Amino acid sequence: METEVASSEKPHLPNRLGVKGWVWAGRYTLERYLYTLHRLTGLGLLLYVALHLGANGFRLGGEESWTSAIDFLTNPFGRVVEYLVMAAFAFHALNGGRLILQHLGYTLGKPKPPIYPYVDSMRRRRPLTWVMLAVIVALAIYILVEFVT
Amino acid sequence: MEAVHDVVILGSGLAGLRATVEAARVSNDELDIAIVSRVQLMRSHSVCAEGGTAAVMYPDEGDSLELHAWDTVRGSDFLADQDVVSLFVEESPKEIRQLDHWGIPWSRRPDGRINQRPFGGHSFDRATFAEDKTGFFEMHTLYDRLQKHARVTRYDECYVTSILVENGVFQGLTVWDLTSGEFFLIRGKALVIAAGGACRMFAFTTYSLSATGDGMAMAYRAGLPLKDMEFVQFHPTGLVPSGILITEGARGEGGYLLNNKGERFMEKYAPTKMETAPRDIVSRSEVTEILEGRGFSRPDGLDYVHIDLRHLGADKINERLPLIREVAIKFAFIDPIEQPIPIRPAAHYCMGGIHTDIHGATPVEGVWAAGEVSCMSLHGANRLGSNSTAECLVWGKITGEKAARYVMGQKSLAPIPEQKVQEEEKRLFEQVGHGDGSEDVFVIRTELQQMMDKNVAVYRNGPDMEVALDKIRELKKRLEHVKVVDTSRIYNTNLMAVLETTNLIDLAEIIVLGALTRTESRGAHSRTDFPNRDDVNWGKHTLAYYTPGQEHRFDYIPANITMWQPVERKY
Amino acid sequence: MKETRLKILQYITGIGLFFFAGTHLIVSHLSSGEPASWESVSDRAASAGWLTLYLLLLTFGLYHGLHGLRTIILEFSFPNYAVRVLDWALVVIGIAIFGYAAYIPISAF
Amino acid sequence: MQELTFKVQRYTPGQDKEPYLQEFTIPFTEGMTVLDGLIYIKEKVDNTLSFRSSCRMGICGSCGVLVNNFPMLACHTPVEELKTDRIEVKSLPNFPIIRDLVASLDLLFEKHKSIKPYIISSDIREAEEPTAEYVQSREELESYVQFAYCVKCGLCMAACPTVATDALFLGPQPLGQVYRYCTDRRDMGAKERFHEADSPHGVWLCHLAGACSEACPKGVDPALAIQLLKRAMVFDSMRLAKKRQPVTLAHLPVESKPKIEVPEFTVK
Ligand SMILES: Cc1cc2nc3c(=O)[nH]c(=O)nc-3n(C[C@H](O)[C@H](O)[C@H](O)COP(=O)(O)OP(=O)(O)OC[C@H]3O[C@@H](n4cnc5c(N)ncnc54)[C@H](O)[C@@H]3O)c2cc1C
Ligand code: HEM
Ligand code: SF4
Ligand code: F3S
Ligand code: FES
Repeated sequence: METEVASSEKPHLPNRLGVKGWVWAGRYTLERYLYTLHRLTGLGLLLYVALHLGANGFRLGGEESWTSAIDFLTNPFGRVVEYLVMAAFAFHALNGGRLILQHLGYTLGKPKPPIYPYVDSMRRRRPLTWVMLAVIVALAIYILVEFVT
Repeated sequence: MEAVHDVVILGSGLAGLRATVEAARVSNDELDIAIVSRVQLMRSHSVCAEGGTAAVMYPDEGDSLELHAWDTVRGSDFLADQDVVSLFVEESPKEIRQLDHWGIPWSRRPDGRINQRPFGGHSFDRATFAEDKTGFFEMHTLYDRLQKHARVTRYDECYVTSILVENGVFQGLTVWDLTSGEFFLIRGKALVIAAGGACRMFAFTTYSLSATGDGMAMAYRAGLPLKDMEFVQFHPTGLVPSGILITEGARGEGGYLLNNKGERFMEKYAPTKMETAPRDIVSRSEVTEILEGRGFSRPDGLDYVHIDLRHLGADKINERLPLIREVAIKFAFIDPIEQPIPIRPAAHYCMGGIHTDIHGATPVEGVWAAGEVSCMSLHGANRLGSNSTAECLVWGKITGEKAARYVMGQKSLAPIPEQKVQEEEKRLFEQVGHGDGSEDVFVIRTELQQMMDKNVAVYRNGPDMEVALDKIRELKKRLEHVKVVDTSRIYNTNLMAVLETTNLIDLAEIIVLGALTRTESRGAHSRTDFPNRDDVNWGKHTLAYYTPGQEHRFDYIPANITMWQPVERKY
Repeated sequence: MKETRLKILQYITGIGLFFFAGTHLIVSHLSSGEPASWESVSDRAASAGWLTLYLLLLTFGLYHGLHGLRTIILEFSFPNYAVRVLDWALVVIGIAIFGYAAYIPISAF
Repeated sequence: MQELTFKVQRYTPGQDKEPYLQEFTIPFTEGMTVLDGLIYIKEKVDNTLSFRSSCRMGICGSCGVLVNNFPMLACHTPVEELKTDRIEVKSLPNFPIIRDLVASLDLLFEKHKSIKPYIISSDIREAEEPTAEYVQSREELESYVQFAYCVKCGLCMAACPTVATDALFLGPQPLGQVYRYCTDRRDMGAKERFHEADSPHGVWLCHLAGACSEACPKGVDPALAIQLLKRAMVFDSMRLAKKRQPVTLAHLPVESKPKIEVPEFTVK
């Protein structure tokens, strides 16, 4: 009787959080939720790109078909979608920049023997992350203003 | 159901893990090895060891094997078997280097070599340490290393309920798998018992909740004699009120013990060694201070003195004693950088254990014992701090190797003890598992612990221990009428508490009987009615034998004196 | 180390997109005038510079987006044999979209 | 605070279909931890409650549970720290429930094993029959010791959103240990472990949610270890990694100090 085998045989109740865990899992601070947002914006952008490329097909139909398709952009719903894409892009791009840096271990600091109360690298760098978020929000507002005027 | 293996290791503390690794190593992974533990392997009590592991690493800087041996023998109050001590001091440096090569983060000196710190009773700074989590790092280094060996089957969270022996030959273990609820037999050709100590029979103790002396009690019932059980070490610095250990390293690094007048009272008791005197002496000094009114009192009776680390400074505390700081903040809301820590003596170590020869072999063929559960006897009447983890490593290795070589000598399996297994299963789940008893196991256990704290503590005397004996026998009777409310077989910690308490009560009885008989004071066994050491009558080891249905039988064997004759012990 | 190389490309395309898609978005959604009108679109399509940018944008965007999608799909405990199927499927989808999407500006060039 | 309300997850296989919460009201005593509360319930109120514990000092890693929706060591959490008298205790998410608060961590242990968490040495003879200790500078020690603090409690695995969906993802603890061993100069097994970490369910499924480090009770900071591992792997795959010098053995000093005196043997 080996535990490796036994573990899968034992009738234990699975308790995996599943996708629910991306949305809400407990009292976590910033990064766990940025993760979700990055994912949402990434998928959103991908969806948009797909639609966008599809819409580009109207160009093959000549000027008229293109112009009628592009009219969509001027109606309010189209404007909102366009704005969301811009904002999502601003977030995904800047946060993506942070992720690239941090995934490669930059800006996180060096490992060092922990001293109680423990502060992990993410928490130590959180001020920077907040600054990044502030820039994103500023950008989003700027784009909004541009859009409205 | 039954499982068959070549070598079975009972316990996954330092000794058990070291034995498993060694058995796998010397057999080139050819033997089928099982390691059984009542907790997940790496959770064993050994992770709590904090301060260090003794070894002579710097013979060119003043230390020597003879000096380590002398310190150990003197620390043991001349009860240690000196041939055992010799073997020990020779082997322990090898273990330090071995762990170094297996990846342990030993703390280092500026020149990159292994650092050592002063420890109580040692005449040289020879406690090798990894911050103040020595046992933790040792355990995880060994556990990690164990992952290399493919033919080791692990039985995590399998509670062993009995060791089966027939006609002086090992047959197997009966095991209750807590996570699946199954009860089964593990057969094997050889067994290494490394099941740890038993101080959970005390209320104020540094022990893990899972260290309940099962190994000793089961071995005893299987017919293995227990040696020197009356010697129980009290550690001078148990954190009030939880009993969590403040490592001896705290004193080794220069911490002061202070009474309520702010005096370093060790001046009076051990003027040369001060705070780094052996544990039995420091513990007695603290109790004397408290009894004479120079302690701090608490409403719950856990009167205490202080250990003061403030003068060490924040940097040294954070570097050398980070766990102590964390523990003090978490469990006493005290930051040792700013305040002294309240401490008092706490039950900490069993010098006694399963009687073995110098190589850990028990009187039963195919059975070895190593670690705290065993008694070869290295520590005599009082163990020096940091000698125990070293002992676990040294004899873990020796017994693992011996057991493996024994099996490789073409041993066959003992026949299946069908009937014994059935009887044991019945004892567990039928007799104990009824819900209509009148007694509550948790009440019984608490009464036992409180009584032991009161009557069989740092200072002992005849009348108190007579009371203790009566109480133990009363509790033993009451335990027969215990009720187990929990009916599930899976993770039934209610039933487990009954089994543990049965073991603790049996051992408590042996301790008290041994202590009552030993009419002298030696090392940790300190009787106010017999305050002096008596080498003529008592320079010998106590052996207790199980005699089913009757009183325990006691016998004595002389201590093995090969180097130094007993002299007066002064620090 | 396959996965590592794929991820390095994810980073590189991410950085590339930062500039290409950034330019594209600013030019076609934020700049004054009528960036999306038939004339502007045709004008840009006629310039070799813009065309290169579009093709790069398309390549990078497709790799980045589809690799990102792959990461997410993998997380649903995709067993190893299925990963290969997934990979090929994504490659085929990617090439198909690329062919279709690249044809539009090239045809107008 | 006078009284505490504990809501504890109960589940006994064979008896219950679903886990449910049971409420207990118990007296508060100063300095008590969540584990103390559970022990009180077990011993005084309901003997059938099951949970794990051993060291009760935050070092063995047994007692990981979900306290008020955050993974914690029960013994390492004084009730005062929670700043509320309503305490909800559940078993760790992402691990199968064995009973009540006891979760099966087998999967974690298996994954940990799969990354070869031991020193892989180039000089096998020396590794198995040491002649002297290896020299290790302070910087070398500090480069990995933080990650060696791991008690294998699994809290990080309960916190990680990728573990929440992907049963095959190696997860923060094993990945952190990959880095712990690779960065130790005594070890020469980086390539082998990189290979393990490079799988489709390896290191690149970590998206830096950081929850692992947030939950880790021992300051291990697995998120940092994983990102440093990613860097090492990226450099390695682009052949930018610096070649590492093998460790050296300590040499005995030339000078020696006089021995401390030992009493003469009195037995011959
Ligand atoms: C707080 C503390 C600090 C210490 N610090 C130091 C120090 O700094 N230096 C030093 O040298 N010594 C120290 N010691 C002493 C030393 O740690 C112990 O003596 C040593 O760890 C014992 O190890 P072991 O392997 O014998 O047993 P343990 O580590 O206690 O392991 C016992 C094993 O047996 C298993 N087991 C027990 N019963 C059963 C059963 N019925 N069924 C199945 N399995 C079972 C357990 O699960 C466990 O795996 C300290 C002790 C304490 C309490
Ligand atoms: C502007 C520049 C961009 C940068 C710097 C960037 C950066 C990144 C990075 C670093 C990741 C990896 C995240 C991780 O593994 O944790 C990522 C993921 C992703 N990106 Fe981008 N990206 C950019 C633009 C885009 C665009 C335009 C799209 C749409 C096509 C997109 C779609 C995705 C998707 C779907 C993911 C996967 C998300 C996930 O795994 O959770 N990104 N991006
Ligand atoms: S990294 Fe931290 S949280 Fe994860 S298992 Fe190790 S100690 Fe526990
Ligand atoms: S929470 Fe998970 S996603 Fe990465 S940083 Fe930690 S492993
Ligand atoms: S009981 Fe050991 S960590 Fe909590």
